Amino acid sequence: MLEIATVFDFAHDSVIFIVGMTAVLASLGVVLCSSPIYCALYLIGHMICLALLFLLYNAEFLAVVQIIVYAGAVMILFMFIIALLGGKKEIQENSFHRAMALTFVFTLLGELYLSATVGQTEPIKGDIPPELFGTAKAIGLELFSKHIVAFELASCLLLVAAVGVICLAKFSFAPLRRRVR
Amino acid sequence: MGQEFVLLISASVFCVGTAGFIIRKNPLIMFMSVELMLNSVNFLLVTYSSFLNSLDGQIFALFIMTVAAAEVVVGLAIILTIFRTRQDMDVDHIDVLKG
Amino acid sequence: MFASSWLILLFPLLGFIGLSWYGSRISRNLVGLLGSGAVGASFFMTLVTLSNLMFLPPEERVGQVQTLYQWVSAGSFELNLAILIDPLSVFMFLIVTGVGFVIHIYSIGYMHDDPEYSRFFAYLNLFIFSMLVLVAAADFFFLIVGWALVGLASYLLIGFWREKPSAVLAARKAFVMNVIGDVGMVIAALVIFEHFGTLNFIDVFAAAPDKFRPNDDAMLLITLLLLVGAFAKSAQLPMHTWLPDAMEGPTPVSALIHAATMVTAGVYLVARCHVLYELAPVTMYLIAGVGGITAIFAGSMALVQNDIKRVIAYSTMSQLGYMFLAMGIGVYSLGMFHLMTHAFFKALLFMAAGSVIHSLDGEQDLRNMGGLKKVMPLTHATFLIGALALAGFPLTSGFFSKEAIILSSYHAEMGNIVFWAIAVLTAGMTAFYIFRVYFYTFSGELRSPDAHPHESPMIMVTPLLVLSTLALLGGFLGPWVDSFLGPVFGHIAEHPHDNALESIALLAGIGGIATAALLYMVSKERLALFKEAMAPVYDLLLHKYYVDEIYDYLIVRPTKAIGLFLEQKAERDGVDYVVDQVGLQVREVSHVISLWQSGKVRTYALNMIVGVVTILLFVVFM
Amino acid sequence: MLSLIIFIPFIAALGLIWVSKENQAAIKMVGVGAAGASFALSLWLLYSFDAANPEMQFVQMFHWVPALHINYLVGVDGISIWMVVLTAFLGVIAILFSFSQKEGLRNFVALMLALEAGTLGVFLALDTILFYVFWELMLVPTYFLIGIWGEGRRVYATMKFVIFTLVGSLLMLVAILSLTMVHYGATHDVTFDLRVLTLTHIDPATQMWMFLFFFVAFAIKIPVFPLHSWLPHAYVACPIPALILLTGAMSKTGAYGFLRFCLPLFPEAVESFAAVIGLLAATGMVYGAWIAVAQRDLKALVAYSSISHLGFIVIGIFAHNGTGIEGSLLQMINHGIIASALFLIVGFIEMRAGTRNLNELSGLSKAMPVLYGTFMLIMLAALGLPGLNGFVGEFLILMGVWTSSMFAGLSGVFVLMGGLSIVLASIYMLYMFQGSMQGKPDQNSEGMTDIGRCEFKLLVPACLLILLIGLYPKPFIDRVSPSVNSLLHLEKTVNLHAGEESDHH
Repeated sequence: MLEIATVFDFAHDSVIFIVGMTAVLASLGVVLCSSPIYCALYLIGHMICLALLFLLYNAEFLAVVQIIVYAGAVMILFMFIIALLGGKKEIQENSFHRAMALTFVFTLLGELYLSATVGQTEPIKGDIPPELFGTAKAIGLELFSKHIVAFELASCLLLVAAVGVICLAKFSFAPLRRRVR
Repeated sequence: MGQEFVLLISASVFCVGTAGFIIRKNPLIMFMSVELMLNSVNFLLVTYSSFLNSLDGQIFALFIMTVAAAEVVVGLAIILTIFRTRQDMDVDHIDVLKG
Repeated sequence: MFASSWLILLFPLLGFIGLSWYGSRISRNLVGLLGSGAVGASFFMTLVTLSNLMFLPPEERVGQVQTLYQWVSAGSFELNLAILIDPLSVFMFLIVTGVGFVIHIYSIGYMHDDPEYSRFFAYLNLFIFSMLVLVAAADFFFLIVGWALVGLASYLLIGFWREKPSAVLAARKAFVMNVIGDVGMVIAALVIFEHFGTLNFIDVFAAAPDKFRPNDDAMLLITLLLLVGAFAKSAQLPMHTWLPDAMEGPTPVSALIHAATMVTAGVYLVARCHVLYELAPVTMYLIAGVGGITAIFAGSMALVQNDIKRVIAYSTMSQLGYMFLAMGIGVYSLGMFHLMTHAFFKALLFMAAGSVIHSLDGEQDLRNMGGLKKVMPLTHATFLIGALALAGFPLTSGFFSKEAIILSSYHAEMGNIVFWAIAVLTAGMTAFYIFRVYFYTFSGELRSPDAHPHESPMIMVTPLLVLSTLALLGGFLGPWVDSFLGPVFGHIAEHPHDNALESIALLAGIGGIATAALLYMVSKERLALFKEAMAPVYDLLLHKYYVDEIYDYLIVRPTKAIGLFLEQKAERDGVDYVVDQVGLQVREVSHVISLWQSGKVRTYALNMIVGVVTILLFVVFM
Repeated sequence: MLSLIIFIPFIAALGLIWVSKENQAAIKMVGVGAAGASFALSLWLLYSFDAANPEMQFVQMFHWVPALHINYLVGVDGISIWMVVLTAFLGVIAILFSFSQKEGLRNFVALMLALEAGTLGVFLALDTILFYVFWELMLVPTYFLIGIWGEGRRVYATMKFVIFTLVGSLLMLVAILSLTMVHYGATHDVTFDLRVLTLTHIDPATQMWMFLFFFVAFAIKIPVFPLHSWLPHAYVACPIPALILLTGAMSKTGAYGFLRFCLPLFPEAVESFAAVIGLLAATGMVYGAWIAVAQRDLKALVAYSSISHLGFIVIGIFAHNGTGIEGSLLQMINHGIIASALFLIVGFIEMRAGTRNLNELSGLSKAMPVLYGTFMLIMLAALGLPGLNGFVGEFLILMGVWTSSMFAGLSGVFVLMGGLSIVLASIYMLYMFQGSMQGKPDQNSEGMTDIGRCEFKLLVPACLLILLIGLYPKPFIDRVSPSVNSLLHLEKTVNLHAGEESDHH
């Protein structure tokens, strides 16, 4: 049993490792591809990887939401827009800006790594029974009791967003004249 | 896998998203980069929620997703409007707020 | 005992206030009556004061101070509103109110047709009031008040015809010149206060001899500063230019300014402050010198002027030169005596000239006159008396006073041969130019055909007659003046006798008259020849030595130019420019900073990342 | 009572919001009523004021911000009493004259009342923070008055004025706060009460910069020579009713600040800077006068003449002796009366002739004999004719300067410069007077009418005061003297180390 557990742990860990690395690679793909359509596809891949990871970390409900909302709704929206605007490849120039950006991003990465290895913070142990953890029921209970105000606010936000989008879409804008300074 | 690994993955994705946001000029891709960054944070929240056996992280992630969805919808509508008025997909050309 | 002396000042003041408020609402006759009556009443009160004073023994006559109320007390500076009654001030009261009264009467006739009759009388009363304040003041402060009020009144009267540009200019010139003098006086008062801690005449004069030795710096400073005021008011070199221009006012004004009031203020000041001046012999020499030079300088200009009033104006300057000469050599009572006789005959001359001008409908150019002897017998007679007195013809008033000064200029302690020579030369000139005017005006034929001269009305002639009597006989008052003023000056001036010098001076006067007669009566050709020969000198004199032009270039224009320069360069291109530049530079810098705001989202993002990284660097490594 | 004087105009200004814009009669009633009530109270204040008492009188105190010991603290002494009366007086005149304003009368009157209230507050406040608040409160109405109702380059003028003043007052705020800190360092006691702070001995080095900060703030407000750049623009742009308060009352707040803050708080600094400040003030006197000679615009001419006259006031204050300071205080009253009357006259002329340019004006005396007479009196007072009020002040100031020990041997120079500026004053005043009033009347003066009875009544009080102060200045000076004396002989009782010593015991 012990060995099986170890093997299972090892398999579990390796799956997490592989999926995690895939997620990182997919994200790299998003940034490095020049054509928006590929970027979008890589992003979908990345989202799915994350959903898997969520599953692996006992968050079934969120994994499902991730797939439905992100990989589904949001990315479909992206696809629509790309289809509407045409997936033109962009030309990369402005190397100074790029170099600056990369320098600082790598520094940021280094700093984040450093802070990641600082050590464990004091754990806050929750009181959720393990069998309930991450299920829709648990989240629902939590959401509708403790976070009810925030929940309602979020729904307001979505409503406002919907109205806003309708406004933006409905009124046609005359082409702006470039302001000459 | 321990916390270090999770943190590394999350940090890497976050930085890649940041780099993408700064380097790319296509507003769509910049948006995707923002999604990457949000996702990396979401990931961290979910994993730590599991480590700490507390659902707060997941709830937080859920809200982030909600907000992100709203943000993407409005953002894309704005991008669409800008494209309709300017016929141009390069964010560098949109500098009306220049000082 | 002397409380009623306040009335001397009060009457003209009431006249001024009443006439300026109600003048336009009451009849002309009443205006004239009130205006003259105020001064007349003042003259009467002066006589009362004089009799009161005469009842006192001589040594008690000085230093009668009448205080009305405490005027101010600020810090260590305290001052009462007070008047000083002593022989000197009463003497001046007599001249001011007496001659002023006569001039007022004369003005009733002279200004009869002027639309602003009441305003004129209001100003005249103000003038008399100011002059009375000046001479009544018991301290330097109110002396300055009167000093400046006289300047104001002269400004108002010279510019009386306010729609005439030249009158406006002349008035401004007089006023500014007087303000310069005022400032000198103010500073003098400050110095006096610094050294004596008071401004009262009596205290200052009492303390001065103990506190200072002759020619101490402070004494020189005080006397010189006072002298600035005196010279400005009495039109001595180099501050004389306003006086001839003051002829722009109506003729009674000229008479008042020149004879009785304003110009004598400088002489009065020196007489009043003689204690200080005696402690500053250097200043005394300066006064005598400037007086002498002014006398000859003004006399020479008078030789060639063609405006009847201008000739007399320059003669005033010249006679004032005599008075200052007398002051400078320390014979104060002689100076005051000449001041008095001069007041008589100069007022007479001006008013007679005014009578001529009046009858010729405003004509002032000598060359257009002539032959008035027959038409205006009374005016002619009085003018002749005035001219003789001015020329120093024996037994007229001018003879006594002028001869005495000329003699003293050699014989007095501080006199010398140079002063004497100047005085004699000037006496000759004086006789010449006044008789030139006389001959031009009264003898020969009338040169302007369309004029209809006529004798002036009685109201104008009567004052002439009164004054001519005084001008003729005033000389015999000399000894009385000496003894009356004696207590003030501490000694009675002695009249030296020197037959040789006296006869030379007399000859100079008669010679002048004779020359004038020779040139202007007998032979016109000789005159033309003479003019030809002296052309450059003639030009120089006619243009008044170009002093006006020199002042214009040296002072007036630079003042305006500096004003403009300061406005354009210092203000607009200097201070304003610097301030605006500071503002503009701030704006420029902020513009440069604002370029950082490229408007590009990616740049902003990069900046944000840079910021985050930097902060994290601190967090991680610190 | 002091609070009533301040807040009646202020409340009326707020109350005007509820009055209809069309209801002219009500607007006028409220405006005059409030200003008049304030003035009447100030007269009563003057009547019940104890002239012999050098201390603050009628002191009122409420806790305002108790946590920081900031109090609403007002009081009046000999230095401020005349300023209060003057401000309330000018407030009435200015509001009466502002009825000639065609547009936006309601807001105009409301802002004028607010300006008056702010100025009165500055003169009465004894708490440094309260002083600062009123100081800034003056600025706001002025900003709108010039910016909205102004003429010419009004936006430029307003910006310049506001920025200048703000720079100064922010420096002052720093100094106010550090003053309290110094006092706290000495006694461990937080207070903004000026009467207490005055007693604190401040380290000379600290005094220097604190003095400079205060000085700059006040010098801008007056203004002193190199900082005057805002004045000509603001004055020329400012509508005349506001100008009356601006020049008559507000410019005095700076001089008042010198007396209330600089002199008692920083005696050592005053001693070391007096000569420099004297030089600046004397330069300003000559400079302003000389520029005024070159002006053709009547308003600008009076504006520059103000710079010159204010220079007199400053130099008198820093002469630091009784004569000089009392002369300056008297001159502050004089200048308030004379300059505002001159501006009124400029306003009358402009209303009739339609221009202020001397080149286009001539011979108005024929059409307006009454204005001619009053103008002459005021002009003579302005050029310092002895016997009128201007001279009394100038004479006392010059005497103070001459006998002052503060100017390091430059007294004589300053007096000479003062004399020069008096001579120049006579020149520009005559330019102004003769240029507009005398000379040949031209065509456009044909149909002009003289000033009416109401307008004349606005000038009468000024004329009467000119004569009264000129002939009998003693009652004015007597109320001032005790306070000035106590100001000059102030003893610093709170030493820097007093607090520490008390800790030991």
